[in-house]
Amino acid sequence: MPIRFKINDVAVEAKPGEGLLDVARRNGFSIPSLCHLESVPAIGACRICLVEVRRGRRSKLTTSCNYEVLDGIEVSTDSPEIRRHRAMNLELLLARAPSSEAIRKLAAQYGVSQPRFGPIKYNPLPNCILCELCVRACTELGHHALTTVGRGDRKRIGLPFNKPADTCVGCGACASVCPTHCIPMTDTLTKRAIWGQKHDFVRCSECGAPVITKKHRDHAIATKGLPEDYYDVCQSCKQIATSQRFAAIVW
Amino acid sequence: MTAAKTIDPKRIDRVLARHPQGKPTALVNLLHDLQAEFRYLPELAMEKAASYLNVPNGQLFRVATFYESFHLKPRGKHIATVCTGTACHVRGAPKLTDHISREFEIPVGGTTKNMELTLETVNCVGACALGPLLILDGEYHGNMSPAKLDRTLKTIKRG
Amino acid sequence: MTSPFKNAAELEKHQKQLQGQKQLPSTIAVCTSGCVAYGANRLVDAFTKAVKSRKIGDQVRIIATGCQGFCERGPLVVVHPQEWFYEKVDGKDINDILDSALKGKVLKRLLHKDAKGKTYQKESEVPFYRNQKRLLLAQNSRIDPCSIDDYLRAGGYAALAKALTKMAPEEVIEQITASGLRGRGGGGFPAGVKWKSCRAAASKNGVRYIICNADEGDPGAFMDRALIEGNPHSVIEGMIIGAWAVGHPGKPQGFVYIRNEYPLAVERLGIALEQARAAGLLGKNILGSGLNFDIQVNRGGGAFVCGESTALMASIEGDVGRPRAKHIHTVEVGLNGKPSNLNNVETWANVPLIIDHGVKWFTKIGTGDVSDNPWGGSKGTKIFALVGKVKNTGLVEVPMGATLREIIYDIGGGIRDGKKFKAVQTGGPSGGCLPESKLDVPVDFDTLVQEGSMMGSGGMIVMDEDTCMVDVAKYFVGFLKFESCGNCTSCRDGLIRLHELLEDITTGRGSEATIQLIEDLAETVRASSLCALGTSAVNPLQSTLRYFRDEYLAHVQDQRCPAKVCKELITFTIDAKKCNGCTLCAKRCPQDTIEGKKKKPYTIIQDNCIKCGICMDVCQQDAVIVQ
Amino acid sequence: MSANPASKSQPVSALPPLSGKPMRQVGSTGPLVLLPNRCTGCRTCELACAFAHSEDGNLGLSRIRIHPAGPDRYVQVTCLQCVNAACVQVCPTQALVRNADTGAICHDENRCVGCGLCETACPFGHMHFAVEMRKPVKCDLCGGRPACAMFCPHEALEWR
Repeated sequence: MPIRFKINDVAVEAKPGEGLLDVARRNGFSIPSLCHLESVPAIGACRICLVEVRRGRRSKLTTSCNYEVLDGIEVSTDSPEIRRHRAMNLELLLARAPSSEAIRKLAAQYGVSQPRFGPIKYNPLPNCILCELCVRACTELGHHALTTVGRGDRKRIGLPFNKPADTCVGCGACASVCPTHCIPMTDTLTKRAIWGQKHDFVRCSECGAPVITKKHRDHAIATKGLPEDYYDVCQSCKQIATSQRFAAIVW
Repeated sequence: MTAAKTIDPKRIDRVLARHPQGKPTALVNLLHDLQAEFRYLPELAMEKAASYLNVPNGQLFRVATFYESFHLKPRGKHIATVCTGTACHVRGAPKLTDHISREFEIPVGGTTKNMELTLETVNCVGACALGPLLILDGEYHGNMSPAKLDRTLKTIKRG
Repeated sequence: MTSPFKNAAELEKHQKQLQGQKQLPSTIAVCTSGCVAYGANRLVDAFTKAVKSRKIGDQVRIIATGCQGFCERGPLVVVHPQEWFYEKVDGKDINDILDSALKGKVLKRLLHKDAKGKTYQKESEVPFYRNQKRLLLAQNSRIDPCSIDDYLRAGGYAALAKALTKMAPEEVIEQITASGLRGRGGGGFPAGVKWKSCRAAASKNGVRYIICNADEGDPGAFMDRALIEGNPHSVIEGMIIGAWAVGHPGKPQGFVYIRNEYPLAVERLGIALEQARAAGLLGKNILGSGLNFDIQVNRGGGAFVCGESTALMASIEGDVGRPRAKHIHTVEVGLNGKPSNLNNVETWANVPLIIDHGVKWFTKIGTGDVSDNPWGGSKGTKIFALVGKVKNTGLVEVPMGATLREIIYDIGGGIRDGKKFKAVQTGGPSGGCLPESKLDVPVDFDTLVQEGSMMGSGGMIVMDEDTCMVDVAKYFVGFLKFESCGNCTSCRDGLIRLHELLEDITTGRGSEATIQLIEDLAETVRASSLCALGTSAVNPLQSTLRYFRDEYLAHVQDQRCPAKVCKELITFTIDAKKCNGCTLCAKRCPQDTIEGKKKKPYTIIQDNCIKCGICMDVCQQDAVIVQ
Repeated sequence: MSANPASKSQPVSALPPLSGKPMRQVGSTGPLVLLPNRCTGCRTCELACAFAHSEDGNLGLSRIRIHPAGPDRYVQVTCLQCVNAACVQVCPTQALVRNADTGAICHDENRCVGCGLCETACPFGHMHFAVEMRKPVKCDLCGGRPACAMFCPHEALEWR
């Protein structure tokens, strides 16, 4: 039985257990958010995806990412009140991540250009907004190489036991998902440096370009079953090879 | 800091054996017991606990750092805990922490260089009627004042 | 205890036997809860030793009890059966007390004296106790918490026997619902309604969790500690009845999540659980009813947020106490994804009373409906930890609806040191501060919320004119920014910023714009945080802004702290007329910044003064002035 | 997923013949047919694709590439939307999903965590992981109106 409810007076359908934000996005409603991906558990960290949900006579503000849809609810994705609280939360986040382009842009949409708060005092990873997407992605991928440390005003993103984790494969997903691009990762031809360790790259047998870290390759072979020679050649060289095969077929 | 004594893995195993293997439910209880054994949580003990309970290192470390009860560094011979509950606060607990900090030159949570004293705070031990309260090595001292503190901490070596 | 009770009849027989047994002529009950801070443990040891050496073990029984309540006057000793109430008992008094007990003559010098010099013999006559209604705490100064027989003799587990043999689970739920019992943990949700939904919730394998929240994290509250330390079996009995009502026939499993900062409570709870198992009151086929139920103890790790039900469950699951959204209630999807019924210690302790004495008896106590919510007012009693600047600090139990004035003045004896009342803070860090004009407000779940505070779990902190309300707000915000799990931007960063802004005000850097920003930000923290910690975190702030705005304004407009608390806004000086040059202050000044000549007035060199106030504390001439 | 999902993906040598016949029969519309013998190497398709997928027409984000294959010979390469696609198989978060209408394997930004495994997995080199965006770029058939085919002046790309 599908769940039927309304977003901004438009009737929508969803499967039981789906998150409100996912359903809204699928139906073309844009709700801003900084900490949500469908593929990781929703935790409602950034508080930007606030919406108003009316259920019977009761109405309340809630984040939509971690709201499981229910029959008959009436959702409103915008109102002066919603905008006011989104703006304040964005102001808090902008003060935390002043050099993040994504947050600056979003904050500007809500009329916030300069936060009224100074730099955050405890700030071991500049521009990190503690959305935990990195931790959740790493956990979802089964690596468990990142975690949150501490709580409250001393909460931070860190490594288990404060030392580089053996289980880190250097895939870089943490850096990819970070909405403020605050996780330092540097690649050279031979190595990727991330979270205090250096991972050796598999080098392309044709051109020598880095393909994937060796540990990531080993992990993928073990879990995804692709043969080892899949990882020998880089994307560009594979594409050239493909074009040559096409040519051979055509001419 | 005095050289950290090497941790005997057998001591860790003995504590682990008191808890069901592979059950994360036991995690916080187990950490308490490990800390009771070593007075803090040595890294080796945490790593062994993680594999014993079958939880990722990250989860164990997250838990160990989230809860205020757990200490990841060796603590002093004596532990002075100032209650900073509301009742103690309005009766002057901040003066106690300030005083010990100043006298022993350690911040809250810190340990003197000679490993004699660690200063900690706790959010209420439920003896609010007797505030402000100092707990020295588990013993409660009620109605404290900076002047009384000096007497209570008299035997502890500075430095 | 010889063998486990197979059925209710065996339990009743044993109970009758105990009640028929001749008691020793005298029982001396020593409080070993909060009173240990006064050396009560040494007192018990000394008593025990004296009884042994005097070979009077056949005449006097020494018991170490839980909190007897009147903490201000500890260590407390009550001599039964006469109920003689002795206060501030010292090691030196032991033999006198024993002598008087043997002779049956009261020891006058240790009796309680009121301000007018009138003495009181019996515990129940002392004004502090006389104005209370002690139901849950009734046994606290009578029974040995480590003796199940003491509990049984006092009629314990009779309610369990009644529920398991004479009442269907649904009937128990009906009774609890009809009693109007509301959650004592602070939320005030009707227990019966919760139980019913939990029983109705689908569980594939029949597992339902019965959880007791004993993570009493509110600083300034210790009623749960007192109940578990003083009468642990009452809580256990409540939980077993709950397991029957909510989880039978199925697989109910019990958890007590208890603060590790209460080592004595953890120990006594453990002992009581062992005793209950040995008596067949926990385990398989309890009293022949078919109910299988046991209780596991999980210790907390010192995180205030774990008092929140979903955070508590996450903690039991072995993770950090991060609350989750409760759009789907924990009675349906709770611990390990199973239906979970969580109640607070005091709520569980009420259950046997209701089953035992009946709904009618219970509903006579408390208030009628005072709000438009459908929960039928606030019934029964509530225990408060009355602390702060009040004369008689301690644990008090009053019927719901007693006024703040009754609690603070009639029981608490008013403000200490002749100072003026300023505010009372109820509900812990999430509650609010109420001013003098609200003293006649009845204390019940709904009225307190209307006034901008809340019941919370029952902390009641009295503040006098020397308390700066901005400093109090800063204290609570500071507490919560440290205790926030750190998940939500609005709670984590909001509280960090509110604390900074309050710091600005208390150090004289604030302006009226600061207050405006505080108010705006507080609204967002309330409206957009996930759990109750975040949404109620600004209660102390907003209530002080509502009732004590003038104090905020004094800080920002005149750079003045009216209560003379905020260090940056005060100066210490020595009144040359009063100073007799005794040198005490100069000797004790940690900064060596008090100068002068012996027998001549001293002066404080302001540049180095850190405003620790030690000079003021030590001055016997009251010559140190703070401005 | 089978024990050895790799065996399901198409090896390069087993490619279907290109001449005239449609290469794929997956979606209800399309398919996109590549006709290298008509290609002049003008790279209009690359530009069209770039503009269809980015505001500033960043050529680095073009999902189609022209490779020279000898004098006056050019080959267009773009995603083949394989039946048993390696990229789909390796994606740990199910962020590559086939669109039922177009048959295109589409990258779901709301699911992708950017681990980059898909790029390595594609045996043809059609999956490109844009490092600066930390997201893979791949042909989505423009939701049913492939810009490359629309703009190709020589009808070397056909949307049938």
